[in-house]
Amino acid sequence: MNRVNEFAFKIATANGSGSASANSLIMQAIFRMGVPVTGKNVFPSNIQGLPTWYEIRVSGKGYTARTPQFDLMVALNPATYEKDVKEVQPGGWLLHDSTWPLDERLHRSDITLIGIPLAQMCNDHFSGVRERILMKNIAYAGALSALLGIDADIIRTLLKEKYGRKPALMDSNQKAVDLGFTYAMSNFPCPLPIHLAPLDKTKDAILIDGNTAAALGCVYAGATVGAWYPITPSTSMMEAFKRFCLKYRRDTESGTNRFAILQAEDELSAIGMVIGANWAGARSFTPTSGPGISLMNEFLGLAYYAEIPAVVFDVQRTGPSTGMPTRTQQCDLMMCAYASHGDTKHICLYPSDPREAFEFAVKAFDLAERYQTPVFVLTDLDIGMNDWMVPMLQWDDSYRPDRGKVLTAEQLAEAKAFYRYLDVDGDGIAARSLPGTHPKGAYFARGSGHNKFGGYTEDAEEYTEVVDRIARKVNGARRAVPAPVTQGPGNARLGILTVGGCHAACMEAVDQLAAEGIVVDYMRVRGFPFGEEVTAFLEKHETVFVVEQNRDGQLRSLLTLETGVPVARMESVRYYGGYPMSAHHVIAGIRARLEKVA
Amino acid sequence: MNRVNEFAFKIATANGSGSASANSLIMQAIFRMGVPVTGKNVFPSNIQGLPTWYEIRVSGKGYTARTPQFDLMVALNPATYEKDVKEVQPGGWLLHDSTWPLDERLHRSDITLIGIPLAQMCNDHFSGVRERILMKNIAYAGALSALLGIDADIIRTLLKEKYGRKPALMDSNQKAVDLGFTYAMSNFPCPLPIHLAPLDKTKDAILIDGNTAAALGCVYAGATVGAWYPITPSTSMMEAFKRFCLKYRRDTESGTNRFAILQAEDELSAIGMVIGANWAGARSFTPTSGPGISLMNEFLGLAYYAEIPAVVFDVQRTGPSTGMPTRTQQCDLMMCAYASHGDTKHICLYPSDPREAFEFAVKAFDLAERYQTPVFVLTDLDIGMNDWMVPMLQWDDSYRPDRGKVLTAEQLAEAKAFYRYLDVDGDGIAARSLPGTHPKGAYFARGSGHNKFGGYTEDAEEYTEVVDRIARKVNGARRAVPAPVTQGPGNARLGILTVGGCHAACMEAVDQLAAEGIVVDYMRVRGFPFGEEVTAFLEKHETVFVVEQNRDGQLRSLLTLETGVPVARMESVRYYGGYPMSAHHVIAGIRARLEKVA
Amino acid sequence: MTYIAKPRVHHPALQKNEIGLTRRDYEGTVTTLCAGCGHDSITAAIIHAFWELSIPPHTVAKLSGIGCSSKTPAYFLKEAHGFNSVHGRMPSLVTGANAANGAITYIGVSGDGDSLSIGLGQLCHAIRRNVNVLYVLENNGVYGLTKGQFSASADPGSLSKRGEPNTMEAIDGCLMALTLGATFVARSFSGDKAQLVPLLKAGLKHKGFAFIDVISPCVTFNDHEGSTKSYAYTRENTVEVVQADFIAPAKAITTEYDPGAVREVTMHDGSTVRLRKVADDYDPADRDRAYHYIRKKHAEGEVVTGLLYISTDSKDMQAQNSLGATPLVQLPYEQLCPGSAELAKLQQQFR
Amino acid sequence: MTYIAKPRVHHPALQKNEIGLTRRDYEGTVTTLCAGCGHDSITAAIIHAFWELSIPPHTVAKLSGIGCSSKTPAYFLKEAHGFNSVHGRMPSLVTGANAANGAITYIGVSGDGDSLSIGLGQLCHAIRRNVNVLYVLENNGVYGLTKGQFSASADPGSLSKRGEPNTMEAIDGCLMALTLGATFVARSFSGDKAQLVPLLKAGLKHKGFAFIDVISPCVTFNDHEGSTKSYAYTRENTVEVVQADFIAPAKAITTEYDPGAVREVTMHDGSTVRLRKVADDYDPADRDRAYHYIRKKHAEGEVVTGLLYISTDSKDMQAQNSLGATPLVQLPYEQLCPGSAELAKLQQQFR
Ligand SMILES: Cc1ncc(C[n+]2csc(CCOP(=O)(O)OP(=O)(O)O)c2C)c(N)n1
Ligand SMILES: Cc1ncc(C[n+]2csc(CCOP(=O)(O)OP(=O)(O)O)c2C)c(N)n1
Ligand code: SF4
Ligand code: SF4
Ligand SMILES: [Mg+2]
Ligand SMILES: [Mg+2]
Repeated sequence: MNRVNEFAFKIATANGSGSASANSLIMQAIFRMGVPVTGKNVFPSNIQGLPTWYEIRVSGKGYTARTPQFDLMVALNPATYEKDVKEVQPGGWLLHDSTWPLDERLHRSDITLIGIPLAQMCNDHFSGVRERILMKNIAYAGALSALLGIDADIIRTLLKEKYGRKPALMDSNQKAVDLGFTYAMSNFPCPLPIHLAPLDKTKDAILIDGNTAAALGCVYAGATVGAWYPITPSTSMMEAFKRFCLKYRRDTESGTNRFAILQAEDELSAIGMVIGANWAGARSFTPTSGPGISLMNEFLGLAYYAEIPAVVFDVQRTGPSTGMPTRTQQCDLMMCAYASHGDTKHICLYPSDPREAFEFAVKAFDLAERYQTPVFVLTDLDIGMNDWMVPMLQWDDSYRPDRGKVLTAEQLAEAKAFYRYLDVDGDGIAARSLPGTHPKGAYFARGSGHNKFGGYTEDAEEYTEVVDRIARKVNGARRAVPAPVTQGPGNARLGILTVGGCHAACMEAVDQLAAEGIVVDYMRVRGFPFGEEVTAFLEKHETVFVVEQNRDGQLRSLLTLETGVPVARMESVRYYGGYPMSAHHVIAGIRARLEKVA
Repeated sequence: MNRVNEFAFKIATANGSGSASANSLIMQAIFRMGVPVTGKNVFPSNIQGLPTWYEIRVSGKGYTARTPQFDLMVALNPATYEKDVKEVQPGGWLLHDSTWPLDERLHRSDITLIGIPLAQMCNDHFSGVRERILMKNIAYAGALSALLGIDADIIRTLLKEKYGRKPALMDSNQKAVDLGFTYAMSNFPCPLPIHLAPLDKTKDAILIDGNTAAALGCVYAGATVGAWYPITPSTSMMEAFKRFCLKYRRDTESGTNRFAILQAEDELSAIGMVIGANWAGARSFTPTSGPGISLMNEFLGLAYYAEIPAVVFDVQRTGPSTGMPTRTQQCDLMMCAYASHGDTKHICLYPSDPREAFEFAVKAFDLAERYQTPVFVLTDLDIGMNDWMVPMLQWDDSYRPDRGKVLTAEQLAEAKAFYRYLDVDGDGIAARSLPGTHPKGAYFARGSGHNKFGGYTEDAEEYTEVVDRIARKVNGARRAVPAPVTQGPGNARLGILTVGGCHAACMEAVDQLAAEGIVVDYMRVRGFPFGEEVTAFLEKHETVFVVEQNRDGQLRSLLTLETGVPVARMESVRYYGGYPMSAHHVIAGIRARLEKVA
Repeated sequence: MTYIAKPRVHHPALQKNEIGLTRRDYEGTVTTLCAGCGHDSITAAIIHAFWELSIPPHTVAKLSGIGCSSKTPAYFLKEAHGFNSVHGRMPSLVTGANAANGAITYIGVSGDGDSLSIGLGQLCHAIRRNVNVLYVLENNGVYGLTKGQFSASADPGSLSKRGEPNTMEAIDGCLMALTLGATFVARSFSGDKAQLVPLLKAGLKHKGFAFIDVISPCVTFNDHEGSTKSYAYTRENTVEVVQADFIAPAKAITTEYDPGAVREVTMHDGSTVRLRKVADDYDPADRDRAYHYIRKKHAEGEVVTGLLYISTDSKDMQAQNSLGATPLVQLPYEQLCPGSAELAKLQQQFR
Repeated sequence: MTYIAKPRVHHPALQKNEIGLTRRDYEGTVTTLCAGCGHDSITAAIIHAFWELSIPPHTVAKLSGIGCSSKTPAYFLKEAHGFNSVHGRMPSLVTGANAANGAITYIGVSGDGDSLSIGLGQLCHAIRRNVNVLYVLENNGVYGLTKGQFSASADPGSLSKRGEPNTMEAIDGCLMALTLGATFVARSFSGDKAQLVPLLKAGLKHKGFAFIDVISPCVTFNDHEGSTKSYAYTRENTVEVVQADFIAPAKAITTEYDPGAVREVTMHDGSTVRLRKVADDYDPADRDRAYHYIRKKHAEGEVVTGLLYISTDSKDMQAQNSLGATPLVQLPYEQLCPGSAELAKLQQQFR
């Protein structure tokens, strides 16, 4: 394999040590060189001191999935030396701080050691604990710049953009970069065989995380009320929403806001606020993660049955229970689809990357209001918190929110009578009215038994009529959720079906399989309830590999339940250790099954 | 059809009017005549004034399912006359209070009217509003005694048992009975063609509701801590538990209790108390209904992952959301099986009647402790709150609680080391220790990532090892849950598979189908995860009718997911209007499908 | 306190208010509560208060949790949007609705179980946020709808239907609200319409969270003072006999008395509550004094009623969130979406 | 208050207590909190208190919710059962455990987010039940673990990491507890071991709910007094530069001062908190006086510390439930099961 622009490296530090700036400096510089790059932040559920890693994959071919195979390890955390050194690919490199004598655990005959006296250099050139620690990080960035051929000018430019207004900081950062750069240059054969060469593959792209993109989607969708309770890995979404709102929705003259962000006391309250705001007519949403959804179950059933829109972002993390809050999984697929007691079913959207997170955020509000029901957008820690290279976000200025059937004061005034749950159009969707609009619009929303006129009932037929219509309504959304993405000849014997962030790994796996002569058709579902094309795909292929990130094969469960296709027709390929899915896992899973069959 | 000992009647009154005593007097008297009888209380979510009904079915053949076909209606509530009169079978009877002129809505040419001046009689013979209203109820019981041939001596005996110590009350009640009895005798041809004749089919039976029986099961299982938050239709279970505990577990001398009942501030707290108590080593449980389970989702995931026993009774009611709190459904099957975010799966037990509610309550504690995980006992409003005729409860005095693997102080003292999550025996079950036992028994229970030694982890392999074991453990319970009940030749083309309280209706339907020459095999599942015999049953039959009481076919969903048998092999027969399932619904459902197929 | 004037008395039911509506126009569907339930008296007072204030019914939103009390919004203002939600979580709904549309008059109705047991956290936090809503806690010391279990406001020592004593301290919603910095705290009695109506009106006009704890006897399960005698009587003579399903028709308890005075009110079960109405010269501007006064009178066996505390200069949630005069729901989409050009510009940051 | 004596000073770390254990025997695993976190100081005080009381570690159970504070039970008493549960719901777990086994010494550790936001309802109800537990609220005014959002104890006007002011009233856990009828209410400061250790000991010995609010500075996100200057400084010089992921190593704040005195303590961000220690002659037996005193001093900008209120004659949950000396978990099954004969007899009722 050509290693120029095709390699991966990993930086091991301690949490809270300030390495994030250095890591994103490196990422950004590579990106500016026009070379596709992905970064995965592997951090602990801790504020200071526990091990943290940053993984950078460079792929001129444009592969963005995580790879578990690292050519270079920057091992700066003694607590994880042993583990870290094991992860280097044979023939690879290990960069360590040679200020101290070499730790025994760093010995491996099949890799090359690169010792750089980072601490020593920084102690010599900087004063004060804080600066010394901080600059050590920037120094390793400088060294990597030399070793990997990252354009030094670009780094300089990036530092200027960042610290332009603070010359002193600019100077010390540049000095630290130079220290690392120069030391590497003079002591090692730079660049290494794994290195960068400028390309032009990033000019229409951006580096963005899914939480930021989803928050932007909420802004563009016209959402005005955000309610939340902090929980990793969703927290940064509301922080981004606030940032954007302060930028775009604040009338500085009058000092008034065209948004409200409510930090609730818990998730029960957050979803209550969202339902209340939507009932009152605002587009309102809440970002959360698994434990939050669990707590929202009761309220979600209310919104489903009383038919009130609500948009919930579930940035999934490793379950069950508190699980591993800083590791990724797709483990809430079942819970979101059927949340709450009683018979329920909810619309779900599954973005595969930050760009879709942006688009589906907008879509979610349209669907929630059109179908008057909760809509989930399921991302995960990997999509939500990591920086992904995606095509620039597009916006069509002709877009106007689909508010669904909301009666105006005029319509209500003209109407003979208004009955909240009457299916006038035969599509299962009854018109709603908003508080304060018109006396005739009044109705009494309730989660208890009601008939189609909105009256309280305990009558079997009246009750059944309404819940049957709601089932029809939600099932109807299968035609409105984003259609699956497909690829392949269409008539292959094998299929791969996946969801969300597994996309990148699957695409890479499809290419690798093709290289081995194994042709597969590919489908990625993007919405629930599933459309008919999903059933068709499953029925058409002898074997479909269902690729997902959870222990119990939840996507496969949903497929079985909703398409009727027997489980046996699906081969489950799962990885759920908490890292993002990689092509490696997909291929290994498929190979194991193919061998089993053969 | 012979109408002696085979008929049904219904009494329509207003809630809070005191008719319940009269209705149970009638039930009990029939039971004492040795004739199988069932009562269904159809009551509103209200305290006073809204319509309420009591349905009594008499079946010498022993059918206990609800029938929607009433031969006699006692229409005492003007608010529901219209509806009530419609429900009488052609050729049937309508008893009304002839104190007032006949309401027009009571006219129907194909039924016979029986007017009895109940109010008038009671006004004439009793004084005071309270007594007059109360005695009106007893008076209609007297009339029914004459009309249906209910043994007057038995009624007298029952009144004596009840009011023996209060002669005044005894007298007025007897007087009211006599008033109704005499009036009916002198004005109508008594008994009607539908009437009772003594049998000897109830001598080894009792009349009991499922909540009482389940509470008794908890007492016999040795449960000591009950935590709860009131919710219909589960409330009476804790009330019964308290009653029994005060009777059996109170040391009157010292004034101390051998139980603790904690009325929590909500269901989140109730399940927390249960988990806390079980963690500390007590058998502890909570009764609730759908909304409660929704609220317990987060805590249930904790118990699953930290492996703490917990017993939850879900007395299901009509969902979604608040739904119809006083109507029955089996609509939490899916939620209980997979409650909480992340990958989870829970042991569920499905009693079909109060007797099994008693037995499975005991079983639930054994399984919860053996598997160190939450166990659900799913009954419903019909089983929980209605009086069922069931064989007398049996108890084997040699029973001792299966505490599972709990290490004693001695075992801990001897052990080299204790690791909470280490699968020493290879059965997926690690030994636990209780607080206060021994210094070596200490471990740190947590819902966050942990390794098999009980240490905190964010490591993929360590995490995976534990969750995989837990999956194995819970799946292993398929061999320990109560085996399905089966009936039929075993080689029929058609099968009926059902769960819980549908049993009675299905058994009746099986007989009716047999009478039409349609032979079916029958299976009722009693526990989840399903054992292999369930898969075998599904695979063996050309078509299996899955009979259940919810809109979305949740039992069928569980069957598909867990056995892999395609949905298409199962025909769904559902009724979910809120009344208990009747043979009528089962037959109609099956017939519709058979015709569709034919 | 200028807006708490005594209600004008002797309105014929069809008299019109300033916007030409009669009291009938402020009614809802027919109650399904027990005859004599205190909650129905509160409903009547609410109807009266809205009518007197001439608030157009459709500009009101009425929300509740679950319970007998929470059913009552169906019984007033049929032209207002209503929301009978889930148990104990109405405060969050009203908070969200308020953020979305501050131009609506919000009234929340709850019970002591709904507010002080399952809903305690949400209530406290809505108070803390100073959400602009009139919050009426219909306090009967029991869970009415689930048939008489103790709620968190049940007095220690009071007896349940079955004769078991409550062993725990009662939560006093007013003391709680004062401690949390509530900006309007009042207590009244369902049967004292003369006091209740003006308090409701004041609460509706208050900009912020107006908390009114209304003692509201439950005909059926009430045992407010725990007078053993009366309960024992009931148990002996009624409960056992009719298997507890007979609810004797009763009359709502009413009372009228003067500010500053004490009135002993007899509950349906024969027990009594001693109400003390704050005197005309009571100054509701001192939070600490109010707290102290309630505690002191409580120790003397009296329940203080009246407007206990009010702060008129505090910011409500709308103001704290810098929301403008136009409610969020009325902002045109154009004012919310930054547009494609801005998106392109913004994305330069992400390169 | 005889059991709140000043701790004996100058113990060498390996000195043995009455049951022959050293302080080391009361330690747990190594902390993973930020260097200088107040919570670690509290951990040290807890270790000290248990050691001084010579409580066998394995007879203790330590429970917590979720948060930095809630991690700390791992750092003390490794021989005690621990339970790091879910966010805000530890009070119910400890309640259940306590009912099951009252022979264990329970300590619950929580944070202000855990206790006053998501967990407010459970905390209030556990107080009301008077569950026998020492409840330590490690109060830093922020959500540490989720990186610095305001908690419900954040002072109004204080600034967030991003410089936005908190607009809401702070919930004062001690006032809340007093209002709810708590039987033991104290406040202390993480850095004041001389005060904290005896308070913890008193709380452990108290039969009932012992609530201790411990102000515990968060090195990383703390902004207790909201001194704009210090935060502006931090923002300019640190946060932007390192994208907020650099946590400067810091020292824990300690202070020692005399009863009755006031001490100004400087927090990590440069802001200050004025602590007032109750005087030796302060009488903690008067609930209303305690409430009043806290409020008064608060108005003067002071945070009162010390044992604020104690009631020694109230019944804890065990007593209220008439539980005997033998814990429920130790009752032999034979004492719990009525047996088959009784079942047969009972069933005569069901005929
Ligand atoms: C989650 C949930 N738990 C329990 C219930 C059952 N429930 C309905 S009303 C009620 C108590 C109502 O008491 P309160 O709020 O005091 O109202 P009241 O009926 O006394 O007016 C309860 C526990 C429910 N509806 N939802
Ligand atoms: C249900 C749920 N929601 C949110 C979270 C995320 N979360 C973890 S800790 C925490 C706040 C902790 O704050 P506090 O209790 O004050 O503890 P501190 O870290 O400040 O000591 C939050 C919101 C969670 N774990 N569970
Ligand atoms: S039960 Fe009590 S609270 Fe409910 S309606 Fe009847 S009197 Fe009112
Ligand atoms: S973030 Fe704050 S509370 Fe958490 S460990 Fe660090 S200093 Fe302590
Ligand atoms: Mg109540
Ligand atoms: Mg905190």
